Amino acid sequence: MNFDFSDEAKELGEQARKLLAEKAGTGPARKAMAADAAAMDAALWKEIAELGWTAARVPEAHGGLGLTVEEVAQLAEAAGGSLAHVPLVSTLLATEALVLAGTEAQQAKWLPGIASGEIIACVAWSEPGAVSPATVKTVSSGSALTGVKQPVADLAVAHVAIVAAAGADGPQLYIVDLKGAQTAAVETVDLVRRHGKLTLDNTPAEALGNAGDYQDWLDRAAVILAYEAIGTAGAAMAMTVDYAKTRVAFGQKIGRYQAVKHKCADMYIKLELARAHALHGLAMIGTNGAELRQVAAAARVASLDALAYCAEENVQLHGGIGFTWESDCQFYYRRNRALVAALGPRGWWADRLVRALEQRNSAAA
Amino acid sequence: MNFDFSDEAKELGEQARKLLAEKAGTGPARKAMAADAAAMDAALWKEIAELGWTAARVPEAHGGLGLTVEEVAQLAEAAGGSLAHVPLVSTLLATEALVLAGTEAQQAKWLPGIASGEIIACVAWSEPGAVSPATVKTVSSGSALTGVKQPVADLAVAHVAIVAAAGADGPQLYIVDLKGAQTAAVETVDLVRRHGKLTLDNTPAEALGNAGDYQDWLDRAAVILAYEAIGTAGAAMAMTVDYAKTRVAFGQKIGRYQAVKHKCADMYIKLELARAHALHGLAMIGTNGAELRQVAAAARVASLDALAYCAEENVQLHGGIGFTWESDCQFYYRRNRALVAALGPRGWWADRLVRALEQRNSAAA
Amino acid sequence: MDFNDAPQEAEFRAVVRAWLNENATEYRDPPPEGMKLPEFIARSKAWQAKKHAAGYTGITWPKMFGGQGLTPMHSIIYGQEESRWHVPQGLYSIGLGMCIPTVFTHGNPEVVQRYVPKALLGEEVWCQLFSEPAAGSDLAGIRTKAVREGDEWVIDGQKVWTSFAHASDFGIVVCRTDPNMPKHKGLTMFIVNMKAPGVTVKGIKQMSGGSDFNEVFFDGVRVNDSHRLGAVGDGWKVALTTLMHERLAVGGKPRYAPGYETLMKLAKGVEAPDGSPAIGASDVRQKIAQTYINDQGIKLTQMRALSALSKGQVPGPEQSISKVVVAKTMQDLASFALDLSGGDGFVAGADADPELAKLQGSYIGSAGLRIAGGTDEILRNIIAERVLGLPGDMRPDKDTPFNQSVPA
Amino acid sequence: MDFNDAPQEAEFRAVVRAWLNENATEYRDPPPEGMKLPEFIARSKAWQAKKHAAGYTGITWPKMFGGQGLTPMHSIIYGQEESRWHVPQGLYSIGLGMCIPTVFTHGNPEVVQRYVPKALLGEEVWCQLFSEPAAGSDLAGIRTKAVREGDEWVIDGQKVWTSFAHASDFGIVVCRTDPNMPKHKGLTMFIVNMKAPGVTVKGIKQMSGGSDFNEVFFDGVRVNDSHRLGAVGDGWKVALTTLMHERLAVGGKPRYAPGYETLMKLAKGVEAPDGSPAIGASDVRQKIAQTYINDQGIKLTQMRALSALSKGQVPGPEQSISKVVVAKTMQDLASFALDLSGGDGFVAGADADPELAKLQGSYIGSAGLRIAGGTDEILRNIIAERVLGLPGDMRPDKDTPFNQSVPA
Repeated sequence: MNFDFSDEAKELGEQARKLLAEKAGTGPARKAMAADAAAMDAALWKEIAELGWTAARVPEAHGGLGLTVEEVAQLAEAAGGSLAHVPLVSTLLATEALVLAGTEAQQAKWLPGIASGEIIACVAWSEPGAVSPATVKTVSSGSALTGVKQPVADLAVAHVAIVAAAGADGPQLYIVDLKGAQTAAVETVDLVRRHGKLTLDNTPAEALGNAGDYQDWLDRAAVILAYEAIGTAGAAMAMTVDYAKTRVAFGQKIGRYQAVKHKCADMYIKLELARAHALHGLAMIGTNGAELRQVAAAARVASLDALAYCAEENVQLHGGIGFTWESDCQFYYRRNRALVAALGPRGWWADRLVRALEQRNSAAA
Repeated sequence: MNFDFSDEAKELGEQARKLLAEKAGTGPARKAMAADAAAMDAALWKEIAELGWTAARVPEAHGGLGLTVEEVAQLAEAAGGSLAHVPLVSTLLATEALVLAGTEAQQAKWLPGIASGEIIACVAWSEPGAVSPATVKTVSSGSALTGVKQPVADLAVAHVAIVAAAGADGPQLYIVDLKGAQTAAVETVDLVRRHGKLTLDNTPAEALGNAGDYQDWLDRAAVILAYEAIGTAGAAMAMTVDYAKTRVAFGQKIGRYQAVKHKCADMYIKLELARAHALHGLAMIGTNGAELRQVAAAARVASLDALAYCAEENVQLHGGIGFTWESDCQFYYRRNRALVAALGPRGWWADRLVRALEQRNSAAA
Repeated sequence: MDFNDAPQEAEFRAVVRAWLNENATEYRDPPPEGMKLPEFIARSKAWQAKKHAAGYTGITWPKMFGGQGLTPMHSIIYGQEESRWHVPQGLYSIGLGMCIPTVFTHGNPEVVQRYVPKALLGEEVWCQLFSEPAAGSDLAGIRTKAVREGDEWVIDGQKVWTSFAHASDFGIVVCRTDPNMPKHKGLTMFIVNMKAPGVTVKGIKQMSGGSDFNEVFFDGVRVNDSHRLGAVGDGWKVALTTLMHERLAVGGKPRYAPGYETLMKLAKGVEAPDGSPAIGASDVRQKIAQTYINDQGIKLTQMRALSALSKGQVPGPEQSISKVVVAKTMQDLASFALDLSGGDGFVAGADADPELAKLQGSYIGSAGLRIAGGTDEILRNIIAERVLGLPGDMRPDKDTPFNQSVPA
Repeated sequence: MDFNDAPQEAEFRAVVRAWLNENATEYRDPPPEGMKLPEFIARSKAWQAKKHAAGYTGITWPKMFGGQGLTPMHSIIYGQEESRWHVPQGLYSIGLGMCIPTVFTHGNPEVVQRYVPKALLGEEVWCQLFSEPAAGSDLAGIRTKAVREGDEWVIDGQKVWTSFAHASDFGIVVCRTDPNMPKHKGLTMFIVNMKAPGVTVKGIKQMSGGSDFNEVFFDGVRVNDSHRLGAVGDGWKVALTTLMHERLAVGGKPRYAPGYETLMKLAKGVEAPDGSPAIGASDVRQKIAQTYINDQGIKLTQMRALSALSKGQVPGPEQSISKVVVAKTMQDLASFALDLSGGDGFVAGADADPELAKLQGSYIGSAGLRIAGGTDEILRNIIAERVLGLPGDMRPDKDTPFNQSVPA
């Protein structure tokens, strides 16, 4: 039995956590929160690209390292834990779509630039009025799209967007070159990560795979984003635990009180459940396992549950100080909402999980 | 503002709690649990009847005291708290149906006997395959019913059953004289209160009101049963609190630990929410308030939540001893399931609550 | 059983209503957004003076302190009627609700004479200076010290979470006057002039972006011993009487916070996973029901308390559940509703749907509400200990001299 | 990443499987219901002897104690394969899993020689006598005393929650030998003959109606000092090594407990409030999803631990979450499913639908599972303290002589 990350993936994760502990974290996040701050930390992005993180998942034929989704997961977790102000997860999600469904020509066009860090990519499935990735009102004329995509993470710094729009067999993905595209910033609850609005008005676009590929990409995106959420939730838990070990009330460290202690234990429990399903997701992606649909949904739901709980109770267990602007609690509390919005809510994914179980049952019958 | 029980109702409740603390409680419940025990405590029933509890709600014209539903609620709570092995709540529920919807002749036929305690009544809405009071497969030929009713509380000792069956405009109530009826005992999770199966095979029956009356009776039954559940939940909470004040672990009373203390607080919170809605239900019944539908459903849901939580955590906070046969915890744990079954589950009632809110909204629009 | 006023209550309500109809007309509409503090203070003072002239201030206070000597029910009825108007609110609630009752209970006659009438009239604004960075839930952990010098006390230290400190003329402050005593025993309460040299007020920005509280720094601030409230070393007891008033004040759902109706409305316009309107989805319906049960249950619980007051009885302990239920229900509802709205629930500010923006405010605000005026954890302790009679947590520092206490 | 055996694991599995195919044929079907204890013991002894002869007992034990000297992975693989058959299980799990390792770790050579081989062969059955009525979660609160008389110790007191006490030949028992020492320091561990004069075993009937545990009374029971395990006063340390083995054993969902599949099946046959099949109702679907996430999450977490074992590493702390998740998930699922079934979920015994009867058993059994082997509360303490490094609860009696301890 070998249900664990490869040593290579662990090593890359170690490297990523180390660098981001130094160059990212809540201090830089606070600077990024300023209204006039840049939409990304360009120096950090350069360093990341030089270290080959954006190249990790790109096939060697296209200038990448040809690594597995395990490395991607390690990077996403490190990014989530450090709140790094770079479009890393967006680019990894887009890369996954290109690797999964791109034609040779599409891969050749975009992946080398992504690998080198010169091309930043984002994903744009969300639309006003859409509550889940199942709802897509943007239409395609074959070679152009019309519709509005919002909120799109990292749109302001991206060169290319992977866009969900209606296709012949249901929603599917398209590639949109953002050169000259009509974009605008949108305010969100997360004051650190920048989001935008992409207005498509007969904008040239190329189909990326088919409707089935979109569904498969959603599974992979759910697993990668589960790792980002696990990273963020883990950081919120660590912040709580640190505080509970030092803050004193009524003559003892608050970590001695069971109300505090058991909430910390519940954070850990939720995180470990999320880790179990997310790792299962990686195993299924790695082996093209038939259970990926249900496993990815479980990872998504469990990671959102862990993040919401850790983010909310982190504020709570800090007491008054945790509710101040100066406290770092708000970063996790706000990012929680960003990661819900990043791929649609708990309820939709829980339903998708049950649909997958039903399909497996009826296939078995 | 006078949102409280009348002094008269409180006085009757006081009397009831006092008598039942002496004559009922977990000791007699344990005796009643024996397979060969009687299906009710006949001596206690006689005393109850003599004290006029069964007459409370019966109009004076029919030999009763003509009291309000507030007195009924006080009696139901006392019965629930003491686990009294008598068909009191069943009879009160049936009485409410007769008072609400009975013709003068029907009332004259049944209520005097109920008031004197000579006639025991039960209610039979539940059927195999029915999950809520909305589902009724028993059919009516006008003057006779055919179908199976199960589980029916106190059927073995009852003389008359108020039965739900299909009517012209949907399910409605009927009166079935149980003399010669085909009944059998059924085992249930609750080992104290006896339940039965009533097989109706073209059995003579008289319509009791119409389909609207059935719905109105459900509201009233929900409020009365909310009080029974509040009584039972309150007894479970009291048992937990008592234990937490005396049991010692790791050198201190377990009630000092926040894990224990906060569960007790949550029991109290859930109970007070249930009390608030149940009292609101009484106010609406008393004033024929239009909001009764939503209020009764809220009382039902809140009281079931309180009971489940108190019953389950009572076992939990007792630790190993709480899981033994000798412990009294099991009475509340098992009765919890009986009171869910008594009028259909939480989910159905929560839905009914929202339907009532929607109807109010659309009426207001 | 009914929700109606008793006859004498109805009469009082009618009088109040008539007076408000006559005198509150300028407060028919909400005030313009973004009002500056000086204007808010000016409006508050004007309204307080008007109320005072008509006899609607200090409704429950003894007449000898300028009050009306009426019952809590009268005060509540006045408040209910006033809340139908957009009169300025908040500036005096802590001063008149908590500080001044402490002053007239524990102050000497000169001090009462000097401060109470002007406070009641609204001429002087008061704040309460209890919490400190290391003394939040554990209020007796106060470190701000007051050292006696002749007839005066010299105060040094820092307070925090002080509402309206920047608008206040005076405050009541608890200080440690004897660090050799156990923590609850070496405290003393004083009246302090907020404009005195050495007092510095600094706003605290909250996670929500708002700034409802302040830090207050004391640097050699001098207070005459005549401004002491209660005996030296009795500060904890005095503070408890002040806090009793707070517990009553902190309670129900904030007036404009989204409730079950918000979710009902929202769920008609968004899709469930199967594409149908979410209002038909049973998980949404269960959430609506639970929110109704919690919020409405608290309202009804408060009515139970009012009914007791109305009968001249002391309300039961049931209202102690209010805040712990309301705050978490707000957070859960907001989280659920924002989830349900997908990306639209995340888009904020000028780009947001106003209903969703309110829910975002509620999601963030509820995190603060779960803490302010007693955390969920402290409130559960209070319910378990005061209502159910369970024993208190272990308090290893209870009997140790404050300056020798080493945290466990 | 995969769930496959490493090559040497696959090889061992193949050998085991072949041996079982050859030797376990009579255990192809479940045993007849209501088997009596003597028959269960006879069947258990026969199977243990067969295993022993084939070298499948004491798989991880050192060879010098009759074990096979293999890895935990070998033991787990054997267990996985054996669990595909209905061989008798349980009689030796505490004896060989917990008692005998304590005996060979702490016993003198004669004692090891006398007891270990017969236990391994299955000829003698062992039980563990730790818990007492006043020492459950707080195991060091033991009151059963052992007083030295020459070469012997005389034991008086009561133990509780002892599995298979009625079937056991010997037990290991922790006794208080010095009440003047603080609670953890005055304890000593002994081997006791369960057939000795003065030992009385009494079954405990559970809420479920079953009787899996016993009370054991000691009335002047004599034990030779040679049967002491570890030094006098070291009983707590010795017990901790025994309990380490328990933590590993208590974990996953009971083999036949209902899970998310049960709810999926059930929900197809019952109605949602709108009359459609409940499987389409989103609250039901959310519950299915949550149950899948919890139960499957624990299985996967255990696989993470197995993977570490398979690589010869020490598993991480993550498996400590197992029981607390599994037991509450069982209770919640059973409660939800029984609710969903209306009156049918309440009808029991011969009148019940078999699936619903199983859910009823699960509803009741889960209440016990949330307690046995560490309550939810104790397990959360363990996770917070041992995994996250939070400080322990206040322990006022930790350093007090046991006989002078007054509960706070």
